[in-house]
Amino acid sequence: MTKYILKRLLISILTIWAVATVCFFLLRLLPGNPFILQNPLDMKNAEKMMAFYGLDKPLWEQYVSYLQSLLRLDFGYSLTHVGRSVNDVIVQYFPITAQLGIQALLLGMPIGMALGIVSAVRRGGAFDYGCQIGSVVSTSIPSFVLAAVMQLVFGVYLKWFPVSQWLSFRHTILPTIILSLGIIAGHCRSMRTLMLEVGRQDYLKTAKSKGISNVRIVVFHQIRNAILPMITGLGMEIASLLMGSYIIEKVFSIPGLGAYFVTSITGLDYTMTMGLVVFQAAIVVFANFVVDLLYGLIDPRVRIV
Amino acid sequence: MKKRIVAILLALAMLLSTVALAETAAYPVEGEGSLTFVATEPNTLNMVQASSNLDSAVFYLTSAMLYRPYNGNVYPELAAKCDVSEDKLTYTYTLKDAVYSDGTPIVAADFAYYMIATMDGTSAAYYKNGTKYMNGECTAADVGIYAKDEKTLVVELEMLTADFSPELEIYPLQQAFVEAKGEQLGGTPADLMYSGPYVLTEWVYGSYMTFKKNPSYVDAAASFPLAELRLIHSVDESGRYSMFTSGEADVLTFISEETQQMIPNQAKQYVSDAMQGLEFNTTGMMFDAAQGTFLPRDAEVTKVLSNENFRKALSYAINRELLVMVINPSGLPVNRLVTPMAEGNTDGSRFVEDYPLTADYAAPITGDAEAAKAYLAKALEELGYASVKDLPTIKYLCFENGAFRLMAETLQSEWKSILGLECIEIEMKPVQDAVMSMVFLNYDIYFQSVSSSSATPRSFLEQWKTGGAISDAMQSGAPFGSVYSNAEFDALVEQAMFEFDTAKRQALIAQAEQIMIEEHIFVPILLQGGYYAVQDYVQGFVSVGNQEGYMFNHTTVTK
Amino acid sequence: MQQEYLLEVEGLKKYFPLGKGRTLHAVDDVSFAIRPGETLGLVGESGCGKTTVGRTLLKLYKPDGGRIIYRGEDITKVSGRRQRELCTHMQMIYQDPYASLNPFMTIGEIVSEGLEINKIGANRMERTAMTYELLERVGLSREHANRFPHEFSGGQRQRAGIARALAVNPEFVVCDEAISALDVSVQAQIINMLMDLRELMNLTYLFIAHDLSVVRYISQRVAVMYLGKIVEIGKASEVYVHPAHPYTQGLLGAVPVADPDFEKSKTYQAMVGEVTSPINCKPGCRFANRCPYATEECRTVTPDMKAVGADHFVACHRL
Amino acid sequence: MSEHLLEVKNLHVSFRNVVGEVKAVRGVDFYLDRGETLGLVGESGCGKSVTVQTVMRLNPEPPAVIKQGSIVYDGVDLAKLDDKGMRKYRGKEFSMIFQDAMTSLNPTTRIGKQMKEMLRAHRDISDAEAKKIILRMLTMVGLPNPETIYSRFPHTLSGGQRQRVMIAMAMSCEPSILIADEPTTALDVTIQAQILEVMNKLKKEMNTSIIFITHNMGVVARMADRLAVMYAGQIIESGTAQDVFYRPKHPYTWGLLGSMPSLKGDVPERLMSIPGTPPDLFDPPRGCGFASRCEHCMNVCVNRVPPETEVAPGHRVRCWLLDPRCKTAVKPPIGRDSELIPGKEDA
Amino acid sequence: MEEIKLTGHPFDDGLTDDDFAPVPDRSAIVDSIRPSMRYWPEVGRRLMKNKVAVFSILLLTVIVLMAILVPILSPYEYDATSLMSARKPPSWEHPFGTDKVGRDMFTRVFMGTRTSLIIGVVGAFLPFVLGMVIGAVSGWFGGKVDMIIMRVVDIMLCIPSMIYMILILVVLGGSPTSLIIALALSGWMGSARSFRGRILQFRNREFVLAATTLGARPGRIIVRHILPNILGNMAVGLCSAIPGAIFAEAGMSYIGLGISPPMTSLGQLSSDGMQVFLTQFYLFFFPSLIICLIVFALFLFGNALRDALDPKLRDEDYLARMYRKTRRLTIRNTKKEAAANE
Repeated sequence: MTKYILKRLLISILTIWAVATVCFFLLRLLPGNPFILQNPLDMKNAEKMMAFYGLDKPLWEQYVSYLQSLLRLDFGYSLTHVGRSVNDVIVQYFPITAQLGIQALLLGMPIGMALGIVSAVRRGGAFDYGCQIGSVVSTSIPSFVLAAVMQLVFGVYLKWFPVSQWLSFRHTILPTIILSLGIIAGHCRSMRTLMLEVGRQDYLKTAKSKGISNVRIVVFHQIRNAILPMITGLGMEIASLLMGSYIIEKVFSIPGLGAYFVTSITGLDYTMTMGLVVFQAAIVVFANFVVDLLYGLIDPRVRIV
Repeated sequence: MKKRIVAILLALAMLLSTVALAETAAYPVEGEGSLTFVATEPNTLNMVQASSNLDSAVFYLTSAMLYRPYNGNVYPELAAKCDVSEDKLTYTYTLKDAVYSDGTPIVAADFAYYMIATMDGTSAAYYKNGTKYMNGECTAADVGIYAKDEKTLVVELEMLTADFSPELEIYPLQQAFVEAKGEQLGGTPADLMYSGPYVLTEWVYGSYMTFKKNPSYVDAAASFPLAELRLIHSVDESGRYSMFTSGEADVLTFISEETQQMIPNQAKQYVSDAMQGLEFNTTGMMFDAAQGTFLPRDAEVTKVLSNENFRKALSYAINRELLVMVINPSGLPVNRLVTPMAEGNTDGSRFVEDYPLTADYAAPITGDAEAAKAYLAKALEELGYASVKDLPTIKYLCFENGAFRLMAETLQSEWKSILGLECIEIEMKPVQDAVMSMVFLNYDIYFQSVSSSSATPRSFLEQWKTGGAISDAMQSGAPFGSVYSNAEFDALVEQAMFEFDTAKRQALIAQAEQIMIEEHIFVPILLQGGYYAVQDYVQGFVSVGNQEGYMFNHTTVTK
Repeated sequence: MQQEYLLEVEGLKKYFPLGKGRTLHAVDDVSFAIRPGETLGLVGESGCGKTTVGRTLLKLYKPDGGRIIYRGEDITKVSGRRQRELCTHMQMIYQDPYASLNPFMTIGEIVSEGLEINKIGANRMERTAMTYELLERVGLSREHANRFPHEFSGGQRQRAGIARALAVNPEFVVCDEAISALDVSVQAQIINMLMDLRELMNLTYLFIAHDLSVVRYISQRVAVMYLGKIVEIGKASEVYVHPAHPYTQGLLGAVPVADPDFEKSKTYQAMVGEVTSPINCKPGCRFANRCPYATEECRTVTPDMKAVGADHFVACHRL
Repeated sequence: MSEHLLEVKNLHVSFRNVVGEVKAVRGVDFYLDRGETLGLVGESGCGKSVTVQTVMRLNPEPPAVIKQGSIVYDGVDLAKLDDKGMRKYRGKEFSMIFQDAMTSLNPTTRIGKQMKEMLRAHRDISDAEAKKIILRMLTMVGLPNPETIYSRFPHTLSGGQRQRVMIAMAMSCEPSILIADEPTTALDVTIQAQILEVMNKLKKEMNTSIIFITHNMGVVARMADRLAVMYAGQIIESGTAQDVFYRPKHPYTWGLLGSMPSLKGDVPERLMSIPGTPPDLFDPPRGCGFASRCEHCMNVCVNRVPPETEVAPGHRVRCWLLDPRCKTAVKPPIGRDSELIPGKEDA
Repeated sequence: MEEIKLTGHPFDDGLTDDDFAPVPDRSAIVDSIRPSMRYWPEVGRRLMKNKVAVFSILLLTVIVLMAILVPILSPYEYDATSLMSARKPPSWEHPFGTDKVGRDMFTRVFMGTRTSLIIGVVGAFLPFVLGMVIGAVSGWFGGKVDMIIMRVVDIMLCIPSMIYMILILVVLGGSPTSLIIALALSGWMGSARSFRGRILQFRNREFVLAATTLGARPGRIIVRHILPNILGNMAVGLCSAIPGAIFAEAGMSYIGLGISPPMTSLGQLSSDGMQVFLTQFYLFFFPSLIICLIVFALFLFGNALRDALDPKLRDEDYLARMYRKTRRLTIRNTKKEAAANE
């Protein structure tokens, strides 16, 4: 077991290193200078700042020093938000985005699966078509429309929930609901297809021939086998949720990582972008690793040698 | 069975750990006399690197000043008195007794250090061997800014200019503190010294900042009555509107024109001194940063742009009044370089009243289609084109900002309908790239936004002097000299610099302005304005747009 | 000089690496030879490697050892143009009628693909004519040509598969369980057709199957395989009447015969135990753990082939 | 009232689909006595699996519809019961084993748990007791180490072991009828022999009767006391093993036996093959299903469904050749001691 | 030899002697064979029968037609501003009203639809094809080649696609074609991975082995044999990729790299409309409505196509519905009977 974990760890580190390298050089290719915006008419100021951050040194030297700081897990200081270290930003923002993402997952996944199961058991019925239409509608409405409309309806007119910011739990309810809509739609659809697929297997017929009740057949045999493949998709889903949804964070002015991703790329904030990309790569790799571990433990057929 | 339980616990632990961490976010303290206002949070509070005016808005609250501006005029704060030498070259300020929030006294050296640390190209020229220091020829000690003793600050000028105003709006900055903090200066509330009316107690990036009244502020009793201020960071228009209508926010420092229509009676307008207009690249060259050399641009396009009549045709075709009313009603249409807010000869009068424009050389505010067509015909004739169709394609450089893109599209379509010009093409670039292209002259037409510094119109015109900030932005001795150079214009601006008599100086400025307007090098269109919203129960809030900042000097809340 | 054998296989080996030091010994040192026009039956239980032998001969799998000699030429390492020429001499008929035909091509296209690839026939017209003639030869009709596989029964699809194989006019055909997936009545039709075709185009078959009675009917010589090795090979009449190897005896005893009185009276002791795992096999006879007569020698030394009669060889220490 | 354990009379089952109806079973009659093994033989698509699965009502009803007929077991007509009613019988009175043991066991649950589930459904006994019964059953089917098998997962067992587990599970509630749907088709010959042996041993020890479905005539010869040959949804010939193997009277049975190359005896010069393919039961032929493939086909065979004639006690054949009015005399080509079927000489 | 024939049934079934005459020619008795069905026309027939599919196809054709005709027939140019008639609500003259600078929104929305559709369709199709080629190479050759390609895919998936987009767009300039190339180069990883999986699935199928033994080269096998089997349900994936491309373009225009003005796209129009959706709701409503209709129609068409390709799914829905109906009937009957015979 430990040999497997060591091997996976090595691969993860290699992947993260590769991602960091590719991203480092890709960013440098983008035209423009991170400091030009501060004082457009004064080129001297831009050169002074470049020197201050050591960006005028040859690229190779910068890369090596960046790798060394990467080993110390220090992502350096942000270029646009002077004085603020990328590590602080991640430590400050990531829990909020993660909380939103995971709350949406905890809300969306069970409901999505439940809807999927019921619409598979009562397939072809009104409920089944209702779910399908619902998932179609919720995926075709762009999220910034949904967010703004719900903010107005529930926040301003009905005053059920506070409209913005991220202070108490009540503040998190509205954004979590919106983010979970997409998750519900996705899980409902995939769960339904999986349930129908398992429905055609022979061991369901054996179960029926054993004379056990229909409910027990569905729960113990059908759902148990249908849920397993859902776990494989979980890894990537958690990773993308943890990186935050830019639009919902913008509308509800939630201090999450989502917004930082976009502004740091457009603002050519090299250190911030690199920090976020490497951090995301680490999360993706970690999530996949945990999911594989879980899958090995839960599904007997997958042997972890 | 055991193995499976372990797996599920592992997964749950991973989820719970992140949720618990976030729960510790602090709760706001509901204090009597508190005010919540929505604005965009500053990039940094590092005074040395402070870049955008958003940052200076916060310094207005957290830091004491030698002279503090309020609602249009300036009053002394830490400056007890100011003695001026006969030759008006040396100014000696004696400071009042004041302390930082942690008790250390504010000394003259702090002010001196601040002025030297934040000195840039233009401001250095005023002070003795300031430019030499900037070019590295002498050390900071030789610069004419030094603290004689704890309470007296001495400022020596290189030469006497009419523009220099002794009421310096500068902050104290302790050298030892800056060196100790290094890169972290201004990063978090702990990396700042507070001498102003408020202390920044809490800053949750991207969410909110809390300021508490600073008891040790020099005249805490007389001003800034509010006990607590909360700045909420929000960039989303519908989000801001929802906060205002649901009562979560008392003041919105910036709202869009649409939101203004929704809450007309709470909305207030301000006109900033950011002048926006068209700039033409008549140099025929552009700078290639990769090789560090200058490359020629399309000669035919340069010939067309250098033709004065063509530029006039474009300017006269624009109905500025209608354009501003439609695109940015908070703005002020202008057709001249000195802003209406600039003071005239006598105290009460305005410059624009004392020196009115004569119709023959400036485009009327409402635009003049016939004159535009006439100028265009003359230009075609001079350039030898049979018809409008043969003109080469001219690139209008623009970047993604709602109003800027709309302005580009409207100008293009107006020129097409009025003058029949099909050759103007809009070239979109991301913000960074666009600004770089402007600096490296990689454009034909650019919608420039320049601070018109209404208080001193001369310094605005000075930027177009040969070698001035805009003419020679590159300061790299380009082969073409500078973007615009007119000997007569230079002489007038130079002379105005040393003319102390207001009436004479204003006359010189008017003449210089007329020359520039006639040549249509910079075609002014509007002064950018803006709206901000204040709840009814808030009195005495003054905001001059996000330029100078939010003046809570005498703001009270009666809920 | 007329070669005595059409195809000779000496010490053929094929291992499948399963990672972590585990290799599957699918085919382990198999040798046999087939005379032109003769049919060799290859029987054995599932997992004994008979299909792998068939596929390795046609280079679907790269052989890991041993030599394949076709008409005297060593074609083990041959590839590229020469291998494509060999395709017109050696062909294969597949097991599953539903999976061996491309559902998106009509029967005509499937059969004529061999002609197209190897450029047999001057132009399209000639090729279509040859396709019709082939379809008739395998008992399908001309208008079946533009129909899709899903419109045919199992038997008809297998006929199409055979027509495809015979399109390139091969000499040697490997029938990989060609009739195992069919019903008994349809099986008889296909077997009769295969025997007619053998006479008509004097084909040489390597008939791979796990149904011993069908192999006895169609093949002249029979080889019995167990866990990647040939344990007994010889004339069909010899092997079926006097089986020498204990495994063959057990196998023949286990096959049920359609005669109730005989079956019910048969006092047959079913072979005990299960097939051992073909992974990382150790030397020694692989049937040792199930063989009633196994001795210590059987468990350590791999038995080699010994002649027990005219053209009848057995790999067992007991004889 | 009837002395048979299970009696199926005139059973019609058809499968409804979007386009229409496939009449899979078109009037099947058979009976099963206690302690007897009935073989049900036929090629694929002849309706044998549908028949037995309908006895246990395993197929969901809307596609499968019992048009007519009755399935009488112990005086109760199972065709009329609804799903809840049938549940008492499934597992307790009847139990079933399937062809591909690999997919018939739930891959994510241990063997023991799957077997315990069945026991707990029919008897309220404690876990320990259930485990004892299960271990006893596992040893009865000849699995060497029942304790480890109990806690292992299905994918770790070989084909033969999995089939033994299926048998052990099926017999754990001592059902009176065991239905085996092609239990050994997917297994190798040697393993098949072992499984058949186990089934016979259990039949004797637990005095259950078996309905054995297969398409392999050799297997049915070994197992079945009585057998019925099915073709195109009907039983065309039924009787004792000796009747059908040695004195077959139906042309299809001749073809079936003739086209099987056998290990014993000399190699026939050419296999007897039946031309053509079985009819599509989407719209079945009016008369006898085998008409289009039968050499002795008469007009009546095309138009009228042949009735069942009792050729010998228990030996019934559904064919017009046996009708007294049939003119032609036919010499059955197959069958050890089959005689000439005399035709009515033309006047 | 006693008489074999047993009387077992009465003779009154009205049969005559000639009934027992042998059938003249046996080839005449041919059982009914179902009509021959070609695969693709069959899929088409099933698609047409499905009401949902027809509705979605109709909706798409209407939108496409409007996108082509409206800008041509409309009296107003899509980029002509008329400052006098700014901010007009929807009226007969301007069905969708006019925007801030007086441009007719009806023309602009359908001009925007045109660009969005072109970018959507081509922007989804190019990565699909690129992914197909790369997936085919890595799926077919396997071994080291496959491992390297898959590692590259993993790494590129980790890096936000926005970086590639900006890089490519800035290098190639802001024209729609470069936007499409950017979408292709940053979006191919997903379809590459799914194609590789599909090809691995088919690689050991018997008809592919048969083609190899016939001497066919890998290229021919992939094109002639594997692709026709895969393209069916990969097309379903394509339907859901188109909305992705439309939204990607809207995202890119948000940071200044989208369609260069004065041309516009639905994404741009609806995000501009969002700024003013409190006062001029129609500016935002119509472009977003069209986007939703396009996504909605594509999704329905994707589902219908999946059902048409594999009718088993839809038949089973129909049967399950019947199952519940009959169960309800039987339960009601048994209750009635129980009530009756009490």
